[in-house]
Amino acid sequence: MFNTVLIANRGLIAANCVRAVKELGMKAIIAYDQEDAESAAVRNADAAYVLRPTPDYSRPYLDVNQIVDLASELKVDAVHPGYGFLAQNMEFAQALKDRGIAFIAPKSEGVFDFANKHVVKAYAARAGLPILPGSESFVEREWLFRFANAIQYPLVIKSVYGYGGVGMKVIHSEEELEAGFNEVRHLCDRHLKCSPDVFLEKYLPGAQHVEFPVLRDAKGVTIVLPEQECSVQRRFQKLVVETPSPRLSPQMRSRLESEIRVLVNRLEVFGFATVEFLIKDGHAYFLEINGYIQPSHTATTLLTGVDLVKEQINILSGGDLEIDPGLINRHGHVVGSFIYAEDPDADFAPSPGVVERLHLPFGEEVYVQSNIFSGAVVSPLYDSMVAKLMVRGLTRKEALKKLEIALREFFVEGVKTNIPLMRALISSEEYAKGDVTPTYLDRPEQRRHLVEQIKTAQEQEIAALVAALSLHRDGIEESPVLAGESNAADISAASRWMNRRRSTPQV
Amino acid sequence: MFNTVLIANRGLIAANCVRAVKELGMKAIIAYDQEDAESAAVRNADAAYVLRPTPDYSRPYLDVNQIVDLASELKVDAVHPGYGFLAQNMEFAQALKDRGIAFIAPKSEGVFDFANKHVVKAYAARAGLPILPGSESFVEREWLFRFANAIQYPLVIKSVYGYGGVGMKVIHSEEELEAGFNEVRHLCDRHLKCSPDVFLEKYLPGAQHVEFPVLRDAKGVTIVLPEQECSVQRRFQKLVVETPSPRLSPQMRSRLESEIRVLVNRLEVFGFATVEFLIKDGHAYFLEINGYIQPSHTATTLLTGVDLVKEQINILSGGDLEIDPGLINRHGHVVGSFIYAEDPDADFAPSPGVVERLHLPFGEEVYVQSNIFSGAVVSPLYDSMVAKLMVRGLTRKEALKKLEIALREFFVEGVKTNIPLMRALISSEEYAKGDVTPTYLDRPEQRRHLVEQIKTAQEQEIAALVAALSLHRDGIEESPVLAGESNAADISAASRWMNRRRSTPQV
Amino acid sequence: MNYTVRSGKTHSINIDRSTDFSAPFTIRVNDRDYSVAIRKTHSDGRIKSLLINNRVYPVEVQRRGDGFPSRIFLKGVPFDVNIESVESTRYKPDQPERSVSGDIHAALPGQVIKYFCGEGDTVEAGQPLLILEAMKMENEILAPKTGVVKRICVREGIIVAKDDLLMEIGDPE
Amino acid sequence: MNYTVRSGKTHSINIDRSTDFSAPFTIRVNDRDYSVAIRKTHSDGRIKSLLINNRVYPVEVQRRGDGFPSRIFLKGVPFDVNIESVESTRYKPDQPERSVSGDIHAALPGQVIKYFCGEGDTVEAGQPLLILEAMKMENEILAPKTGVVKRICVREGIIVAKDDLLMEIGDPE
Repeated sequence: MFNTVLIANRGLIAANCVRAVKELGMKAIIAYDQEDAESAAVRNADAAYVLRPTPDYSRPYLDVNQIVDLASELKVDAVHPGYGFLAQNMEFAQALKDRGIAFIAPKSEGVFDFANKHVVKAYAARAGLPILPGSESFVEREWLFRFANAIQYPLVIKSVYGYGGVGMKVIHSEEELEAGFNEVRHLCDRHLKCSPDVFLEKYLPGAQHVEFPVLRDAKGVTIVLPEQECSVQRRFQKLVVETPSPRLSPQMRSRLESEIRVLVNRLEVFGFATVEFLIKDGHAYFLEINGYIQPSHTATTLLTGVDLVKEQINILSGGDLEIDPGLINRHGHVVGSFIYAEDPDADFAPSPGVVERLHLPFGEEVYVQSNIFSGAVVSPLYDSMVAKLMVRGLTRKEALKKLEIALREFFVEGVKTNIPLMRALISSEEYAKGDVTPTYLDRPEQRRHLVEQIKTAQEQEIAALVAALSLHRDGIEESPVLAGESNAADISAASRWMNRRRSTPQV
Repeated sequence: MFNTVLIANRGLIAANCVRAVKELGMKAIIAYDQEDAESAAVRNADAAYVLRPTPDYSRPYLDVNQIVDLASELKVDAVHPGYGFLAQNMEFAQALKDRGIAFIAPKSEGVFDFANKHVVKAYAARAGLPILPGSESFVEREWLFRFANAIQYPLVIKSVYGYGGVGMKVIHSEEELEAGFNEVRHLCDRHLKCSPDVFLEKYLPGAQHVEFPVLRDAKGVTIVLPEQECSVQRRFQKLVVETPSPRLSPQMRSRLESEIRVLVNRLEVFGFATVEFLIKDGHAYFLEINGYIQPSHTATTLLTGVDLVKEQINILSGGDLEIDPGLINRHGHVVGSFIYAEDPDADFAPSPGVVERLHLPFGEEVYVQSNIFSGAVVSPLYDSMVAKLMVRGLTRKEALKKLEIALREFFVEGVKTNIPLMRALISSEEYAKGDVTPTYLDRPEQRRHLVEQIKTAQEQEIAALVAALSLHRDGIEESPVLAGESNAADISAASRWMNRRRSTPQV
Repeated sequence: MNYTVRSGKTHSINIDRSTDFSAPFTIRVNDRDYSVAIRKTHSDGRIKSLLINNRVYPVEVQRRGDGFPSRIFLKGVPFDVNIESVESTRYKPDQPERSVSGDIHAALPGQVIKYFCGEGDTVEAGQPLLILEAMKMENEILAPKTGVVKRICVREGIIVAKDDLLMEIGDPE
Repeated sequence: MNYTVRSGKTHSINIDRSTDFSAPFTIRVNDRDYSVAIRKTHSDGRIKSLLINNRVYPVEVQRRGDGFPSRIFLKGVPFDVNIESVESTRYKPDQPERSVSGDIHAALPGQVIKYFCGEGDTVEAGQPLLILEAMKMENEILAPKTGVVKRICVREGIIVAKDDLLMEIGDPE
């Protein structure tokens, strides 16, 4: 077992790692950016060390040298990278190894470079798993058009080390190809801090996205846990998670489970991993293996009772996977929604700021993880996820209703959130039927249409009443626009924030 | 099904009822005391009506006439009384019945006066369940000594309609008898608003307290859910709940389950009820049936996935009990702690006030229900429970460790709480062994001893450091004591708040 | 006072001039009366939470450039509103002249990562001026008009608040 | 400055007179150095949260009548402390004379349910004066000394805050 673990991450995952490390009787140390000084992870850690700002203003959680030096200096036994940031960074993994510090990420006897999506995909193909057509990995621009012509559109350009929805770009036609390639390479350099290698893969519009968490200890004891349906996304990040998947047949589930067992045994995976599939028209394609604990794993934990964060650390510290399969629950249904401080009406533009009031929903079978509180500052510098809201029901129908009511109770003032959109989505007929695919919320009209559905005629009247009352009583406020000038007006609605987008103050 | 339900209660239970009613597609109306205007139940209800103060300064939630009049005026179909207050009040039940309004409480074809502990106990005895020796019920003082002599000490004086730890008094010797009798009768009059009938029962020191929730619909379909171990109490109110009980053998569990089935079938119970037993030296005694949803039921819900609040309302509104037994989980282990705004160092004196800062624990398998928030006022007029903290583990050992860490993370500033005591209790060897009985925390020295156990030598040094630093830097604050006068000093520590206690400003 | 407000449909709303807002009051919307009470206000007196027909509504009012409410949030849910007419004219502001400002404000909080121009440079409308980074995303700010960079107000690496002035572009020389 | 503080055992604590509390500093306890930084203070400047050996400690200081710290809460856990000696005497307050006050203050918030006496009544030490009710419990307040009820300050039914003056008892006539 480890004595001391350094957690090099932030937000909910860092707080969850701090807990898990302490539950295992080890000492939890957190390395943090000053922006996160008020976070739960810093509050609850056994010791907290602030990271210096970096010279290029990139996030300190990506600063390999600084974190490795701190880990050495503090003589920790292991580093937990959480997800994102350095979780799949080979340079970081190697630097820790050189100093004799364990890296809490899955290992494979079969593949050294386990985080490389392209290498693992090739391995899966050799193990007999169906895969989507794709190219070799490459760096030079000259291969781009050649491979794209062979695969044909639509296709995806993927960084071999991408994660968290960053480092992927869907290309619909040749015109978009070069710009997409440059964008992915920029992201590798700036946000992923990884090598510029990419590969191309056939894009499957409307496919369902399903993931299976897997634990496998040093002795080869393996547990494949119930799958997560992650088919509602924005910018490849999950908005909703369900377990079990409402669209997976028992036959398909058991086939995928045995394929997973074949694969992880061949690769001799040691630790925790998530095996992802795309499913369309009854065909399942192996997509990738991720080696980190994702936000959606809380759904599997709530369904089964297995604390994946803790088990991950336990087995990678040399512990046995001692879970009695008889204690794992596989009944009932869990649905969860991720709450982001963002404005879905303005292309999901981030909405950082101060949380003025916060009322978290609570109640029977309503479960929340939140790192905001009244007075908390949502930093503009980081991912905008502020909470996970999960509910459990005996049936899917019960769970959806619970989530809908919980979303009505969830109140945040001071920053905009996706709560109304999530409420509208969950209560929609399309969602209830299970007809939703990862691009469902891409179109602004679709999002607007969904939110309109939840407004009653009476609420429209009340909104009109409040508008009139507010003008009547509060009068006209001083305009934020300078006399005779207009570009500050509605600028936030006009400004589009995408992975990389251009915007101009509206004239 | 009902269209509209009036909830006549406050706090967590009222909020849970509002949710459940809305989940069932009914309209939830809350009747509230002005003190509770900022509560979750008021915020989330479809409509909220404030109750007038009562002429005798008793709580408006006990004002039968006012609540019945409001229910009539609003033409609601049913009233949910929550627990405590009017949940078992026969006058209230009758007044609602007279107006054709349903009362969400269990009914029995066998016993009209189902809330009467003494009547139900006699019924259980006739159904063959073992009971503790006790007296007839009586009102006149003259019977008191006669019955007490027959039963012998220690014994308990119980109001036939008591609940929530109020209306019971343990009597160790004849000297205490008359004062105890008067106290129970005063409580019937002032706090329970019920008839003064009492009965005596043999007191079983060190017995274990176990409760089984039971659902039974109009057609007689019955589900007996896993038991709750409620053996840690203060003033007969639960501080900790576990499910399943760590001390119940599978044989005993299945025997009690069949006894419960016999009893509820004989009584033809319709609705939701909790059947309580005392267990000592391998013998189980039927104690009572309660007809309300208790705070501890959240533990059973977390274990099994069955939302008891919702099922209760569903079956009493005429719905069928449609739960598929295959979906009910009975594996794993849940432990929960009730968090009170009170000072265990001062005889559990209530500690009302403004919550200045609040950080709720969160994490994998950590579940919180809380009706406080940053800026919330904990009213001095009501029960001091401010949160329920539940955790689930695959094993009891895992669950206890999770709860201990969660209690370390739970931070409240502005009011004192029992959090440090709960943390000390849960991490103690005695608790891990399951050696704790309802009187375990009665002795102040025991509580103090427990809390001392969790302090490390280093923390003692740090406390000393903080004391010196605070004197050095912040200096001496203006004394709250007027010059030459002393009785304000330490008055709060000296003042003892019990069900009824005398205190004098210390001289 | 009569208001005509579009929110979905068009609604006719009457608020009595002599209404005492410190006690519960009634507002007529179309043919229906709503009972209204102000539960909470912000420190500057603006409405924060209302009780309408005995239901609690936390409200937030977003206003246009001319100060008229444009969007109402009822418990976080946004409703687009447009006050189409007011019986009295005392609320009618002058229409501001629409000319293009050269002041570049931060549309949202973020960190200034890089400038593509310096003070004194001539820039053309549409040309990238700087990159603002927030929450894993980059926002490339383009010049709103052709002109000369008069002033760069914030250094690279600085974290700015919403509406902070980042740079000024003057008229071309 | 040297402090001797009992908290469990007796500890010897040294705080340098010239310490700058705005930056991290060191305090020696017995033979060990602790690195300390003040993270947060209350609006009146008192310590609210500290970083000690890189660990966050929300702290609350409870003081005795003479202003000396008597109890330290470290993240809510109470530690009894007693400052047994201070090298300098500047903190030594005069011992207040101990006489019995006739002012009855509310020990905790609650509602005044009933008085057992009226203004002008003579009461004896130990006699019940009033009932204060809080959180389902009743507190019967007894007279701290024999005397005459000079004033009843709060009506029955009123909800009082901690330390509110409820009544005054003057010396016997």
